[in-house]
Amino acid sequence: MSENNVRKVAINTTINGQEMDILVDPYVSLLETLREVVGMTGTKEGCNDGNCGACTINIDGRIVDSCLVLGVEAEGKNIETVEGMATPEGLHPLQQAFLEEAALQCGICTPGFLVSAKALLDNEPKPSEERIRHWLAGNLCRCTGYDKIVKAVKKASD
Amino acid sequence: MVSKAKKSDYKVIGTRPIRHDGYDKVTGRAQYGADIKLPGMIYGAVLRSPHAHAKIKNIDISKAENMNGVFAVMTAKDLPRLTDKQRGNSEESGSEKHLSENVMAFDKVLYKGHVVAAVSANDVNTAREAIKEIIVDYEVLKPVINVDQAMDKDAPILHEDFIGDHLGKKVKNTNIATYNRYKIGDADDAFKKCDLVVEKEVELQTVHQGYIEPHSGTAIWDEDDRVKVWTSTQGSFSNRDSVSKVLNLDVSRVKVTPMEIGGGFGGKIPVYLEPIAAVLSKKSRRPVQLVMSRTDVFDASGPAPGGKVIVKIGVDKNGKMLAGYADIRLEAGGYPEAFIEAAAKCVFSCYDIPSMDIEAYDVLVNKPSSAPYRAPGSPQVAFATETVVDEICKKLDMDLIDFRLLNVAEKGTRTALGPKYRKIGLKEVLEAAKKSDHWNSKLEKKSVNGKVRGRGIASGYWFNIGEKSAVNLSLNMDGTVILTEGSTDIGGSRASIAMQAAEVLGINAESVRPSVVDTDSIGHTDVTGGSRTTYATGYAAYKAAHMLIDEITSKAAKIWDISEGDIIYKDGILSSRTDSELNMTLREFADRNPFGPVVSSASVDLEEAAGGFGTHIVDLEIDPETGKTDVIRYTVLQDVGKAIHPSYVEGQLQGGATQGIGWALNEEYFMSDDGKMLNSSYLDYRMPIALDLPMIETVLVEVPSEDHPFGVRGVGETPICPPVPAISNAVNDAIGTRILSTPIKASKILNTLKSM
Amino acid sequence: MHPFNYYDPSTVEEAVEILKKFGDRAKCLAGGTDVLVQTRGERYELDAIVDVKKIPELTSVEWTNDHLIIGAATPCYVLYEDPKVCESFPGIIDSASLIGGIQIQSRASLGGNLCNASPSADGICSLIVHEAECVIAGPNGIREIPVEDMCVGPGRNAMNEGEFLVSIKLPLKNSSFSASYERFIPRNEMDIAVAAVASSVSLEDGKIASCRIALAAVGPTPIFAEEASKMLIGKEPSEENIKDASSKAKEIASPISDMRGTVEHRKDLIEVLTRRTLSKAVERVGV
Amino acid sequence: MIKVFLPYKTRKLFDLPVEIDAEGNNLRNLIEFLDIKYPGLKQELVDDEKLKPTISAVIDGRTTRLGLIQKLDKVSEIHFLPSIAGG
Repeated sequence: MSENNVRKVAINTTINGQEMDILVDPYVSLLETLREVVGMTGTKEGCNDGNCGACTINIDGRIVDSCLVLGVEAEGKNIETVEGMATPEGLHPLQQAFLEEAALQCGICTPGFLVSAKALLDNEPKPSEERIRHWLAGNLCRCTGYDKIVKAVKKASD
Repeated sequence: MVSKAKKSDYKVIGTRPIRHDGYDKVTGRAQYGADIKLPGMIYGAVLRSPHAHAKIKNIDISKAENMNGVFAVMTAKDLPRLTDKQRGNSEESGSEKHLSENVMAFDKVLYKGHVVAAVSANDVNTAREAIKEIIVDYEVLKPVINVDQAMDKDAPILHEDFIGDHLGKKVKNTNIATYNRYKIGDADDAFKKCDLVVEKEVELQTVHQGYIEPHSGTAIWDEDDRVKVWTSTQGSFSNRDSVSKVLNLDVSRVKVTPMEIGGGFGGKIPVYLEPIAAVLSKKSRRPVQLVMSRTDVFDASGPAPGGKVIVKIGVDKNGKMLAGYADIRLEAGGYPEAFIEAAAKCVFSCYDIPSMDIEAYDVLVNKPSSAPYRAPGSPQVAFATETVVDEICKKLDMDLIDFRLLNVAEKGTRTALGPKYRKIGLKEVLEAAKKSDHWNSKLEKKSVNGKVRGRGIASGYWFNIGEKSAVNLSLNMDGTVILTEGSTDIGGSRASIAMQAAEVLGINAESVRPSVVDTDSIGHTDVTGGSRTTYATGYAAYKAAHMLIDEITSKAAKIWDISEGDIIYKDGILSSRTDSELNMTLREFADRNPFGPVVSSASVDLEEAAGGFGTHIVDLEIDPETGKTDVIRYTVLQDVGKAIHPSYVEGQLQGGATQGIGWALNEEYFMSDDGKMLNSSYLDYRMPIALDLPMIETVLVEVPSEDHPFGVRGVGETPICPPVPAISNAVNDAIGTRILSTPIKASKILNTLKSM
Repeated sequence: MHPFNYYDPSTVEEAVEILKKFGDRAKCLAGGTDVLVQTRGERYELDAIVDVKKIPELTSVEWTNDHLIIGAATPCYVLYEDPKVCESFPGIIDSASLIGGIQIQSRASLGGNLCNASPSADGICSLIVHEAECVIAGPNGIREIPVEDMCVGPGRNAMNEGEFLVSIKLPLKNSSFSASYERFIPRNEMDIAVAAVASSVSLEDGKIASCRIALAAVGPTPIFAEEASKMLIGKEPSEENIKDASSKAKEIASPISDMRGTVEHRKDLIEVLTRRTLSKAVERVGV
Repeated sequence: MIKVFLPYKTRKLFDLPVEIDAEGNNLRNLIEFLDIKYPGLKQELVDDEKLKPTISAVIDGRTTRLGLIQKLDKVSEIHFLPSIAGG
């Protein structure tokens, strides 16, 4: 193991509309940065290798698995997480639809699904069932069989 | 979603209110196992065995102990040696010794991923770097990774000191932890009288529960030897019992606070990291948190037993079943308990067979110690039984549903283990299947794109256990009610329990506020498992609500200065039989009541209830050039007793079916010869994704249970039983041969097609 | 995981300097969908991660008179959301639109896919059948190599220490050319190819003038099935001819059995997928 | 008289028929009765004066939660079974 002097890096980023300066180890993921440095645990870790989508967040309008992004890459970026979906006026229509359609059971995958689905509806207000299933293919759910999740996204799009 | 429920006069039960905990879960506010962050908390990591079977000769922790940022290093030397005393009820079955050895290996590792040491450090990465500096000297042994290898007479033995129970005989040096047999009538003789006997053998690969939230454990060991645990568990009390046993403390010294639980399906009943976090905390004098990686979850938690099942059924010329025989061999993993009793109980559970003979083997193999997985043991045997049933129908040219109805189990039918069924609803389920749109819509055998199609049907069963639950209620000044309970909520049980209290109290679901509390704050409540929660904890809520009404009426009687007998309580309104002037709402009462807080507390310890039966219909499409299978239509029909919150009942049916579809088509532990799981990631352990499935149609058949005031039956586990045989039968319908080993993957289908 | 530092150079020269300094203890970061997983999985130990996304050429999509030049770190979605690229290179789009899921496609790049040199890579076969060139920068300046020479073994590419991939050059084709990529996976997304084939053809008066077939997940690297490709040149794109080329491709495939597939299944799949991709490519030319 | 069905393995050990008759006003006395008839049988079912955790007693189709103190009046059959739960 070679000696390697690793220093924390100061970055400036915007999370759910709030600009902040944070100090991160250059080797930690954005997921770990959000959960352990910023203290926002709404974004979940399911696999830490980009295969479950539980850690899905939105960076500059695109959804990504935050476990596959370095915290330092957040410099100058605009990040949205599940914590940013509801407003003082109330829940986002997707959040409301997930509740009404019982689209969650254990709920651990829900933040990832909501952030993914929001990015879909932001660009395609009326997606077909096939399109919804394709878009959500990167988000695993083990409880619901997806049926009620797909219905909730459809409902929110109507 | 068509609900076959009869019109009822319930006001709350059968409606679909928003679950009370839903808001926290759609906003990211809900705290799961790894979300708890305590002041001064440090992080742990564990060292896991790279070998599936080895003796531990020496562990050198000196280098790790002296690393910067490391607080403490532990090995099994830091745990008490426990006896092989058998433990509590069957969710926590097995010996205390095995419980503790599975948390951390003492002298021998029995599966790849078995924990041998642990480290606490100021951050996760430092802890992970430190475990690399622990040097373990192993004597590597040959592993056994399936029932055939393990039962071979020259097989390497996992536990030299273990004594197996073979029909009550104590046997040493065996990998067969238990061999048991169940007999009803004289099967040998009955088979002789049969006009047709069909026998099939199926093989199943190990599968995993696959919950998205990895296991975690966070603990503080206080200076007064009290241990506080925060964890994601299906049972905070069983977790407390296990932690206290492993640490050899009185239960009263351990407090478990259940976090929200990110899926379990049975796999979050065992303890893995909690006792380690506690010991590391004691040594570090800091709160310690450990979280598994996804690979750890596959390598060292769960799984569900693979194995082999032979089923033989004999019928007369009219198709009436006369005899059944089963040989069940399931993998327990490194420590005993492959749920063979449950398997024996379920193998012929859907049918009325006068003579049954069942042999069952609980077999130790070098795989992680198996945990319950949704109806443990039942899907494995349903695969064999429903394959045989399908084959008999083909041979007798009988309708697949009519044949099942001819032999259907119902009230009074004697079960394989002896007792007779109370009221059950399989007959009603099969009749609903016969009437269903799916069964009555013709399936075109060939599709435009040259794919071949097939339809399959299968039934399955799971019982629902009762056991202990406690519920406390207290009336708020505003007339709403606080409900505290001990059942961790995996899929909406806060709602289904609160709704039962609301129904009794005649107020709406939102007016009852449920919370799941820690083990110091409620009476002992058994695990959220065995399809018991809505049944048993709901029953406690029902009782507590009636007791609360008694409290309310007696206090109201004093307020009005009339006798309790004169008071009518209905729909949250108090009135008097004699004086029509006297009326008050629950809110008014709560506001006026001068006689102290209105509270009630109820507990139950229920017997097992008559269980739930389901029948699934599946249409699938196979690409004959690649062997790829797609499910194109799927219907779940199940007797749900009484659906308290139909949306979450449907969700259980859809989710269970989907897990079964994954089990049938793609999921497996792909093992190397030296006992290592090669596909321990979500990339290669292929669980169904949204694009793999159609909508899952559900038909809720409601045959109320005799064992619950609202007729509730457990619904959670049954739905995983029929999918594997339903899909296997559909594959046979599509390509004309059976593939009797899971997963029924593309390569097997293509090979079969080529060999035809 | 061994701790590493993060560098984000803004020019090719800077990047080369850093990579030279750290040698095999540095790796480039584009989408990170492979390199971060492998670093965490301790396949290698790094002292430096070099984020190349801030170098303009690495994320640009540029049309010249005879080439489409795709920056090596350009995320997949940029390609499939660009109508002109979709129209001119449907075969490339086949690949770009099925690497991982939507989240992965926001980050993963064809360049990264190529450098990662996985035998089952979804992007490489398509690049091979488009006769793509790799533009590589290093201590000795810029050099170009054909894409089929880039992969030298499982996870091993042809670049030397201090070198990195700047861009991929796709020669522009006329309307008589088209291509197609298809893979077999057990699920319908989020899987690694059990076997995959890319095919390209150009047609001149009803005959196949040029053809390239490339195979994935059936050898230590993606394979340019040259013999199978040659068989079709000068021939009509008839079913029999395509069938012959497909069985040739099956012969060329030399897979192993592993958790993702068996030798037999993979060979069978290559034959089917070669037939399907060739037919699709011909259909796309539209004669 | 109450019909008692013991687990197959217990029957094998004591060489008993499928059903045996026994009596007792509660489960404890019934097991004592059996132990006198078939010495040693008690230790198959009882562990320090409690029904073994691995055994459940099903009385006319209902699993008792009371163990040895379970009263037995107008009972026709009792099955002793391995106790099981689920996931």
